[in-house]
Amino acid sequence: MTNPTNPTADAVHPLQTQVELEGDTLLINMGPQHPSTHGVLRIILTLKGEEVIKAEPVIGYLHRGFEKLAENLTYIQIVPLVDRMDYIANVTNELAFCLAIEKLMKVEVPRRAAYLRVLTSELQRIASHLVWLGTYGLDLGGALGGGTTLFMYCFREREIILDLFEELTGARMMYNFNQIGGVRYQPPAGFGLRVREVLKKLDKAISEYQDMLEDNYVFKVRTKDIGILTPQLAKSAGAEGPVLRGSGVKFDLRKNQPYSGYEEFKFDIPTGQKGDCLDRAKVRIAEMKESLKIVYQAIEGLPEGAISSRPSVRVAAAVKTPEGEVYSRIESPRGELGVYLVSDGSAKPYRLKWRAPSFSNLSLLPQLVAGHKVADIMAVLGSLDPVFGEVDR
Amino acid sequence: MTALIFSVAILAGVLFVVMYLTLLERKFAGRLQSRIGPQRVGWPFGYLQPVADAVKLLVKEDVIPEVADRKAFNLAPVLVVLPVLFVFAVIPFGENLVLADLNIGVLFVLAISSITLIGIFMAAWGSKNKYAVLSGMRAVNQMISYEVPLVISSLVPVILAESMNLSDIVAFQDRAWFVFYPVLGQLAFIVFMVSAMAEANRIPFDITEAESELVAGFMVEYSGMKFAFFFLAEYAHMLAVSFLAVILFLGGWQGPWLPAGVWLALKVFMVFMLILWIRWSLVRIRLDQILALSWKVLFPLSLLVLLLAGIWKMW
Amino acid sequence: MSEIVKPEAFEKIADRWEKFPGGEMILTTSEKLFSWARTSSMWPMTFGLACCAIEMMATFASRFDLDRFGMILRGSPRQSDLMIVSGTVTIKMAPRLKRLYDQMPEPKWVLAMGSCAISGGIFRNTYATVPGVERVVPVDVFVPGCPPTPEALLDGIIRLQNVINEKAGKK
Amino acid sequence: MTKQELAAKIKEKFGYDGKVGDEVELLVKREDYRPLAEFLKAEGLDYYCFATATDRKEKIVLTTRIENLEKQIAVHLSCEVEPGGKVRSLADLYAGADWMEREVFDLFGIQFDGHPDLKRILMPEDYQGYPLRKEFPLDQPYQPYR
Repeated sequence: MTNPTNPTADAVHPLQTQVELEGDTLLINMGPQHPSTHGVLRIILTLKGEEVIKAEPVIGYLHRGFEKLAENLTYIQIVPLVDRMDYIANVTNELAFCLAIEKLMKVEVPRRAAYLRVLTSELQRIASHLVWLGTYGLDLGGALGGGTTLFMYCFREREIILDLFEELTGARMMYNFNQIGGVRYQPPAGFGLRVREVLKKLDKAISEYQDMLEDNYVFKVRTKDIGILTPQLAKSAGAEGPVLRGSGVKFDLRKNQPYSGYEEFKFDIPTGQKGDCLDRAKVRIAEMKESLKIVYQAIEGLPEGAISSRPSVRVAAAVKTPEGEVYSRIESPRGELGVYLVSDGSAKPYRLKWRAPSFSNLSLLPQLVAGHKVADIMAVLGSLDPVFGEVDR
Repeated sequence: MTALIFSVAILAGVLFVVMYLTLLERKFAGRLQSRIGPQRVGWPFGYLQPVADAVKLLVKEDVIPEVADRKAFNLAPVLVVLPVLFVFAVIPFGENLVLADLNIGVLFVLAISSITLIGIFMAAWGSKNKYAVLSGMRAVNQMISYEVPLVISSLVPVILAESMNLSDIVAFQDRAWFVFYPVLGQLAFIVFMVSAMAEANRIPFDITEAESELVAGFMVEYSGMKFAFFFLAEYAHMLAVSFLAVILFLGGWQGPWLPAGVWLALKVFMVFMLILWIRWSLVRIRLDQILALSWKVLFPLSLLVLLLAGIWKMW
Repeated sequence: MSEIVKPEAFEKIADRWEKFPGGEMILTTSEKLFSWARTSSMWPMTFGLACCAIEMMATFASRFDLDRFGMILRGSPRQSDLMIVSGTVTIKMAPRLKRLYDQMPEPKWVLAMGSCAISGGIFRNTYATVPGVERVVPVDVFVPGCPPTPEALLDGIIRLQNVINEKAGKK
Repeated sequence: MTKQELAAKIKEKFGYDGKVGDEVELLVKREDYRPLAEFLKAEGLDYYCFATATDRKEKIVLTTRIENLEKQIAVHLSCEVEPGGKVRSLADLYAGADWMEREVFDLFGIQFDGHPDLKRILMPEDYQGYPLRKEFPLDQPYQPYR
């Protein structure tokens, strides 16, 4: 029986019968298909007029069974599969997975490969924050309004970065660039020049967005004091990255637990004060400028030498890891991306837990949204920047 | 007999212009966003795009949800489009080129244009959809609270020109346009424009048709020709608002060198582009902020402007 | 211009192109006119599932602008006539997809974008994915790729327009 | 306070000697799982990283990682549960535990008593079976779509 009052809801939701709706509360279903839920998230809202009493996110609409599939694939086959998890910051997924195996097998990575990994993951961070900025404009301004202008500008900048990736790895989104022991491709001739050119363009564009957003009265009115997140709540929910730094905690895995050569780069960590949507937005934009600095240092000091300590993937026999457990993590654009690997000595992982930052960030949504207006749900959801490939795995 | 022909001409002219305003908006938005607007449909610059949209919406299946309240659902688009077209009956396009030279012109325009609110709420209530009902509530809130500053700020030209007849107001402005009156003119123009944009549900006030929250607002259940009526009404309302702004504040067809008709068209085009420019560069604000803006800022401002007009008149 | 260049759009519509002193006249069947109108103003529904949704957004963005084809993104299924299934359809999402497809008014088409939508792709044999959106809704055009580049999606859309025109008995 | 001191404190308080590598790994009995978590929270480890389980054929090992970010102390607290067994939930200690434990229940079938709202999070509500168990085949028919 279709739900008479709302076409995009499913059959009469069991919740509807239990909750006796007294008077003016309205149970609305912001369904899996919604212009600005960043993918397939369904929120069951209990509204009192415009005010949200309770928001219950329902996830799992993109659960593809990654961890079960990974248990049946060899380590080499998992690297391309891992690209599809956080499909906005692809190369950071590969990096997290390869670092875990290298930590388990105690494999040394040549400095040139470490530098290339830092270069690509920082470029990917800029591209990912640009996608966040664009869709944040869409959340606040709607698909046929001012928000689209911001979306178009951000995607225009992102296309330049994708051209760089296409040159380096041959693909626009799914790179398969890292392998266990290093990276797979040498940068083509003249790559450094083009990167410097892009950096100049990006620097101008990002400072343009900074003025466009932070002095824009309407944007500030929509994001100031909305969804205030205390550091204690953020830590106890496991939210790390721009969400935690927005609340004033100065913690960044690239600085506190450096991996893949990050200790050789000089950059600082922007933090917010109050932890509202505006602070998180400011932190992300400032982070983009920091990443530009890192990419510049990486391309300047790119050492010569081999790019992988193991033979290329096409040649290698099955990679066998020693028995044991390992947990390694990196700073993905959304937070702490961890891989908990249990191996039984064979060529396939015994158990692979993909610790997704968006999963923990999204679990904060009910606490942040209660009491706000309907329009603020989009502002808060946009500021948490969930990606559903990695939330549902 | 000439009135009949004139009214048919106005109707056809307005519908034709409104169709090509959609193309103008999409091309303008494209240029603003460093992309090309509709292009492939009529090759060089997409001039057949509105025709294609209209024909497609005409032949689209017209879905009426079986749960919907049929009478309200079907009547709503009519009640949204007609009042806006009535407004054009009163607007003077030239020296004595006006269909109905009412001496209560401004009152008629303001009264008719508030009927669209009834149409919008009927659409929201008729389609029995929670998103639509929520958006209908918002529409009622917003449009009623912006009716007040709109009416008061459009009283200023009436006081200055001592007549409600639109042609007299334009005639009175041949010496100096109302907008150039020292403080009074600019303030009244700003209040009028902001509240008129809120009436026409344009960004940053388009919370009734808020894509990111309410999917498509009160139009969520409409498809095919009924949806085309809403689409049409929105642009016609913007055109009516531009015409009104030009006549009340920018001196209608008065202008030094060019002939009258060209001046009118040029001014209306400029005001329309202003509305488009605001739409494609600002983000939407929340309902409670919109209401606060109306009651706490625009309403006192319009009272002040009324006072200034009175003082100016006494001199 | 020396000779009136017949705009390309007229080719698609016009059966016969009559010239008489003082103007031209186009004779065409209503079916061709309607199918030309449908193809040149196809409004897709925002329905991004996974990675292909990002490529679809890139196609809507400035470089590969879909607005050139007259496509506006509509939020509600009622006003859209093209559903681009971009991403993996999982068993939890399939009933929603079927409901959305049923809510779209009649002349509607489905474009399966990406190998996940075509055949379940890289996640084909897991317990939670529907191996191909063909099992849920009838599909008109398949665009292969993981994810297909924006150019491939544009080619898919042009191919869909040709399919619609062919059904209308032109060409 | 470093990892070694924390391991020593746990040793004399609960009697488990944790293996101190990158993080302190503890394998505890089921009834000590909750008190140890409360003890760690009191010690200042307020960052709840994740909770997962590993199916070791005859028993399932539930692992939770709790950390103190500034002092870089991490603890892998794991306990053994027979399939379908019950464990005391940490949802009232840590906000992140709510969803993580729902996922472990959804994919492994471990019950968490004291959990505010224990139901499936990733799979459809009416799904039978626990996918990440070893004996659960990868390709599983699910009418009418597979």
